[in-house]
Amino acid sequence: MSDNGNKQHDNSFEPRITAFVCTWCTYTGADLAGTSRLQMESNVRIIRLPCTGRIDPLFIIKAFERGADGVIVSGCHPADCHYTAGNYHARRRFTVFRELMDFIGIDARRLTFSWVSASEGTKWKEIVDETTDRVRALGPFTAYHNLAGGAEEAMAGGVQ
Amino acid sequence: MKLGYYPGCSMHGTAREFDESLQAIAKPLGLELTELDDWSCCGATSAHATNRLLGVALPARNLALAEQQGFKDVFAPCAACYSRLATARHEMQEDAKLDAKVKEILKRPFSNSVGVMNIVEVLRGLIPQIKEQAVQPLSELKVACYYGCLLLRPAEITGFDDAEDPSSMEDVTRATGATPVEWRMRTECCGGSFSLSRTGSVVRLGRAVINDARAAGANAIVVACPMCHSNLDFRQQAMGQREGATEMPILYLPQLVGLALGLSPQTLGLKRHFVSTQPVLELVAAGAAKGEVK
Amino acid sequence: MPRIGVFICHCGENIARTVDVKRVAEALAEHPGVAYSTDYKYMCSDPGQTLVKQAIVEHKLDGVVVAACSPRMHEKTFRRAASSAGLNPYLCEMANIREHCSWIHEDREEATQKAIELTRMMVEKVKYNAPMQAIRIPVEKRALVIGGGIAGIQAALDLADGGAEVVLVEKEPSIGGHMSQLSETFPTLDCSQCILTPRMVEVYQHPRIKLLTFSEVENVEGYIGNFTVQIRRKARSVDEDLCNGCGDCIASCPVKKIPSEFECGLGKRTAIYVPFPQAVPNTPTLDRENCTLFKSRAKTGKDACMRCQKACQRGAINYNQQDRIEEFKVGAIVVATGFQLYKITKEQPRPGISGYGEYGYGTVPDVIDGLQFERLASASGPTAGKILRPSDGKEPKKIVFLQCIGSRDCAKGIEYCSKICCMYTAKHAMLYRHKVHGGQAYVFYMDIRANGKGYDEFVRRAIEEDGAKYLRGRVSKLYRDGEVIKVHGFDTLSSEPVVIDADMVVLATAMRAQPNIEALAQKLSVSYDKHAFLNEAHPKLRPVETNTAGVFLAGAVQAPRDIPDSVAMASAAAAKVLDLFSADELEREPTIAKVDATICTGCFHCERVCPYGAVEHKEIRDRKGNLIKVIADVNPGVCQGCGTCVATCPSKSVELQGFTDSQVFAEINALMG
Amino acid sequence: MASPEQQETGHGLDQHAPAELKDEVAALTGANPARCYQCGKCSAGCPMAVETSLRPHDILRLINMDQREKLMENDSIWLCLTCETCAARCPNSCDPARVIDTLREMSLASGSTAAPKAISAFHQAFLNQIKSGGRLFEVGLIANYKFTGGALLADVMTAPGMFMRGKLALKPRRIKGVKDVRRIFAACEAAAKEQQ
Repeated sequence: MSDNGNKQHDNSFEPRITAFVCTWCTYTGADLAGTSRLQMESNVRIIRLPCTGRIDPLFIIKAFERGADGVIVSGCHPADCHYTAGNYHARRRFTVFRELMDFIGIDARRLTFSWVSASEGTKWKEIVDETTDRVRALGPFTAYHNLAGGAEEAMAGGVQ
Repeated sequence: MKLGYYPGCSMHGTAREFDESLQAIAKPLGLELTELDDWSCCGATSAHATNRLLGVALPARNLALAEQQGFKDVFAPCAACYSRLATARHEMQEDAKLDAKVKEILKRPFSNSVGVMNIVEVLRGLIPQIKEQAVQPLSELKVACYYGCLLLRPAEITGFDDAEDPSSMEDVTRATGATPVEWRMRTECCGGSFSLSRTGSVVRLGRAVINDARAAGANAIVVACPMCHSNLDFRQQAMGQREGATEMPILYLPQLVGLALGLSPQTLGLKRHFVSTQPVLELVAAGAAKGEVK
Repeated sequence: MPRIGVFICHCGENIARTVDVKRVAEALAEHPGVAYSTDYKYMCSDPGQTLVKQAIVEHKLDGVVVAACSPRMHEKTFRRAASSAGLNPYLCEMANIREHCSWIHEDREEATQKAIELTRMMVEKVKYNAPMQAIRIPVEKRALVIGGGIAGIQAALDLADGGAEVVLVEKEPSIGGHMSQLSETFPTLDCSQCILTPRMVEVYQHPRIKLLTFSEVENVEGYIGNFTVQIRRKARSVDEDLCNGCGDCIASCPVKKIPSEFECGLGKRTAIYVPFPQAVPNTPTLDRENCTLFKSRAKTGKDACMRCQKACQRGAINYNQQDRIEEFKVGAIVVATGFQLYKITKEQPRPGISGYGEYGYGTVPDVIDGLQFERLASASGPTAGKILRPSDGKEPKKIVFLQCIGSRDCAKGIEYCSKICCMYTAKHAMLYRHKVHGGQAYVFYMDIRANGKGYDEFVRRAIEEDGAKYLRGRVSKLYRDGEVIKVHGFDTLSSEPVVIDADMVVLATAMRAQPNIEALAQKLSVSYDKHAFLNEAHPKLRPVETNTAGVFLAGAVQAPRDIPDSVAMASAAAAKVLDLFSADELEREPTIAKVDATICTGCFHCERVCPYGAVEHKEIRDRKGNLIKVIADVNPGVCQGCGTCVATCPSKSVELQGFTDSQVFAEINALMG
Repeated sequence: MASPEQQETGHGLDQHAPAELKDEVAALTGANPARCYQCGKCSAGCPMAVETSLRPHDILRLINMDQREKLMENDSIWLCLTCETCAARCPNSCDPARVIDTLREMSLASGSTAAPKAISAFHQAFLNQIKSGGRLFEVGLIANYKFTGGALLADVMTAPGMFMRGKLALKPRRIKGVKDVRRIFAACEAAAKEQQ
C-alpha cells in the first residue's frame, strides 16, 4: 500500500514511470488529485503535452531507452477531447503501437493507456498506483540498451 | 421445437391440468418435450425467502442436469419455477463469487449455458402453428390475460415482454380467436406464496383481480402460473361473490389453446377446476354454432 | 552555456512540509546550465516576483524555471514577471512540485527526490525553448446568436444595444421559444406573453439585429474573432419581403385539422400558418408535409388546391422556393438553443432513456404534461384559459400533479433535477384553484426545491392560500378507470397508501437537451455531458464560456434553467462577447504548429488528421514561376495547437511551438538525471 | 468546521465500528440502500402495504439509519410476497425485494422469532418436503405445515376436494438424486451459519 506512510526503503526495486498526459484532462485531473490530497505512489514523472494527439510513439520508445520501466499515456475521454478528435488519433496510433512493442520486445504490460478527465482525480491515483504495482512486479526493464539507435530507425516510417 | 421439460412439483399435483393440457397441445403444435431426468424442486419462494444461496443452488442443480443431458433450453411452464431457474441463471452470471460458491456446492460440471423459457414465451413462438391448427373459433369468448408477477419481473431477468405493458399473452389469445379484454390488474400480484400461510391476504388480492376482470367484461381469466390458478380458482369461493355475480372460470393458457385446437375438455383437464368451466365451454359451443351458420 | 535561473517555492508549508526545498535549490544549483538557484516562501507574492525579476537582470538569465504549484495556476503570473524583466515570457516554465508532488506524497525523502527530478526536467526543457510572440488576430465585431427563445432574445438585444451587429437564427417560424407558450410565470404570476412580446418586437425592429427565422446553422468554420457560418434558410414558400402579414392565405387554407405544435396538440392549425397570433415575424410558413398541393405533387405529379396563392394579393406565395444557404462572418457565437420536454412514451429518441409503462406510456387520455397545462391555462390558448379535460371538455374537479417525471429517476435514465418543475407545479396548482372554484389539487412531490427570490413564499401560498394538498411520495401506477384516472400513490409523511380518483393528471416532465444538439455541438467543437447538455468552461468561474474560445452558452442548452437564470446567462454571455469585441485584435498563445518548408514532402497526412482544417496547400515555385512542389502550410489563425499533425508527420517536418520534439526529448532525457 | 480532535474521533469510529447495516445489505444484495431517497413509490405499489406496519420504503429508511433490531423484530419483512413490484418501479434500483429477502435471511440467522408462525412454519414445512424427497409432496406439505403451524384451518378440509379432482398424489415420489439435494441443503445451511 502506498498510503500507509511507512514504506520500506530497502533494496527492493522501485520502478521509474513516465507519464505522457494531455494538459486539458489528465494533467488537470492529476492537479485535482493533488488538491484532494490523494496519497499515491511517487514513481511517476509527468510530461505535459497539449493533447494525446501530440504524443509521438517515439517518445515512449525514447522513455524506455532512457531507463523508464513503465509508461502511462493518458488523455481526455473519447468525445471529450479539447481539440475535438486528437485523442481518437492517439488511440488509433497506440493500437498499432502496442503490436510494435511486441515486435521490439517490450512487454505491453509496461504501458498503460487510459482516459482520465479533469474531474477524475481518484481515477488518476488508481492508475498511478496500479501501474506502479504492475511494473514493480514485472521488475526492471533492462533491455533498453538494445533499443538505442535501432528504435528510431524502426519508427522512421511513422506509425499512423 | 425440442425443449428440455422441467414440469416442477405442482404440475404433477395441484396443477395437473396444466401439465395435461400442455402435453395435449404439444403434439399438434410440433412441440417436443423431453422431461429432465431426475429433476428436483426449484425451492420456490420458501428457499430464496430464507436462504439466498439455497434459492440459487436448488434451481442451479436442475440447470446443471439440463446441461449434462444436452439441452440448449429448459422450458419451465410453471411461472414460479421459471422465475427461480431464470433468476439463478442470471445471478450466477452477474455475481462471480456466487457462481463459484454454487458450483462448489453442486459438485458437478456446469457452465451455466442453458437458457430458460416460460409458457408464454414458448406459445408466442408458436402463434403461426396455433393459427394453422385452430379448428374451433373461440370468437364468443372474452378473456382477461393475467400475467401476475413472476412472469414479468424483474425485467432484467425475464425480459421477454414489457414488464409494465405486456402483450404476449394477448397475442397468443388472439391467435386462438378469443378476444383479450383491456383490464388493469393483469400485472398485479394475486398473493402467490401466501396461499396456505396467510389466506386472508390472498383472498383480498385475488378478489380485486377477479372483480376487475369481471368489470372489464371477461368470461374467464387466463393464467400461466399454478399459484395464480390455485389462488383464483381454489380460493374464489372464499372471496365471497357479489350478489348475482357469476363465478369466474380460471383457465391455464394451454387449456385455452387446446380449446381452439378442438381438444376435449377431459383431455385438457377442464373438469378438475373448483370453479366450473362449463360457461366457457358453452361459449365455445356458441362460437362454433355461429361459425357453422357462416 | 545557457544561464538558467531556478526558483523553488515553499508555498508556505504546502510544499516545504514534505519537500526539502533547500536541498532542491542546492541540487539544482549544481545542474549544468543553471546560473542561479534559490528558494523563497511565496514565489507568487510581490516580493517573490521581484526576486525573479531581479535575478533575471542581475544574473543575465536566459531561461527561468519556477518550481511551485501547477502551471495552470501561475504560469501566466511568472511569464508576465519574466516579460517585465525583459525576458521573453515563453522562456519561463514551471515545475509542478505541489499538486504533483508535495500534496500527494508523505515521505519527505521520496518527495524531495521527485521535486528535484521534476525541476531538472523543466530546466532541460527550457534549454530548448525559443522566444515566441503572442499571435494577434483581428476581430469581426458581429455575433451569431443561435436560438430565439428568451435567452437568445435577451443576448441579441444586449449585444445589439451594446453596439454589436447580431445575426439571430431560429429554427421555428417564429421567435419566442417555450416562454411564448406559458400562461403566467412564477413567482409573480405576470402574464408571459405580456412581458415577452415587446421584447420579440424589439428584436424584429432593431437596426443591428438580422433575424433569420425558419433557419438553421449548417456549418461553422474558423476560430474566435473570425468564424464563418453558413445558415440554411429553409424554404418557407412565402416571400418574406412581399408578405405583409394580412393572413388572407391562412383563411383560405382548406387543411385546418393539423395538430398545432404551439398548442402542444391541444389546438389545430392550417397548413399555411403562423404558430400563434403574436408571432415574430408575422410571416406565414407553409407546412409542405401537410399541404394539399405538395401532397398531390408527390402522389400524382399534378398541382392541386393553390388557394393560398390565389388569396394572396401581394403575390408573396412561392411554391417553388428552395432552401438557400447564407454565409456570415462573425467574431463570436452565443448558443441559446434551449430544451425539449421529456415524454413518457414507450419509444424514446435516445438509448438509455425509457418511458413510464406504469403510467400507461402516455396513452391515458387526460394525462397531460406541464406545457399542455400552460396552454389550457393561457387566455389565448385552445380553451381560452378554461381548465377543461381534453377527452370530453369537462372541468376537472380533482386534479393530480406528479412531479419529477423523468427527473431524478435513474431507472428511466435521467438522474438530474430539472429545477423548474417544483415552481411551475405550484403555479399550476394555484392557477387551477383560481380557475376552478371548489376544485381540489393534489401534488405528489419528493422534495420542494424553491430556492430563488420569492420562490418558497410562492409555494407556501399555493399550499396555505390556494389549498393545494401536497403529498410526499412518488406515484406507483395510474390508469384510466371509466370516467376517472386512478392514481396509486403513497403519502410517506402520514405513512398511508393513497388512491385518488382524478379527473385529470398533469405530469411535470423533465427538461431534456434538444434533439440533435450533439450535431450542433460538434460543429462548434463544444463538448457536452452524457445528457447532451453543453459543457461550460468551468462550473463556477466560467459559467457561460465554453472550451472553444469565442463560443458562449445561455439558458437551458447548458442545464435545466428557469427564465431569470436564462436571462442572466444571456446577459452574461453578451457581456463576454462585448468584452471580446472591445478590442480590434486578440492575443493568443503561440503554441501552434509550423511546417518546415524545406523538408515537407507534401504527403498531407497532417491535413487528414487536423481537427480544425488548419492545414492548407502551399505551392512552391521557382523564380520563373514553375511549380516545384506543393507543401503543407498551417494557418496560424485556425490552428489550436493540439499537435496531432506533428505526431503524424512521417518526415518530421512540422513542429508544435512550445512542445517541439527537442523540448520533449530533453524532458525525457532528463529522466535519468 | 470540525476540530482536529473531532476528526480524529470520527476517523477512529469508522475504523473500528462494526459494519453498518446498510453496508452489510449492500454487500449481500449488490443494491445500494443509500441510494433510496424515500419517494415511497415502492410502498405505493406494494400489494401488502395495507397489512404491514413497515412498508418497503420504511425498511430502506431503517436500514440507512442502522436500526437492525427494529427490522429483525418486526414481522413486516415476512409479509413480503416477493412480487417484485417495488424492485421494478424503484427509480434508484435499490431493489427492495432483494433487500427484504436478505433481511429475512439475516433475521433467521440472528435467531429472531419475529416471523409469523404460519409463514415460517410454511417455509419450513416446504423445505422439509424437498429435503426429504427432492420434490414437493403436497399432501405431506399440508400435513406437516398444519401440524407445525398449529393453524388447523378449513384448508385441510378442502384436501378431499383436491383429491376428488385428481389433484393430489397420496404417495410421495422420491427422486434418485435425493442425496444430492440433501447435500445442497447442508452446504447452504452451513454457509448461512458461517455468515452469521
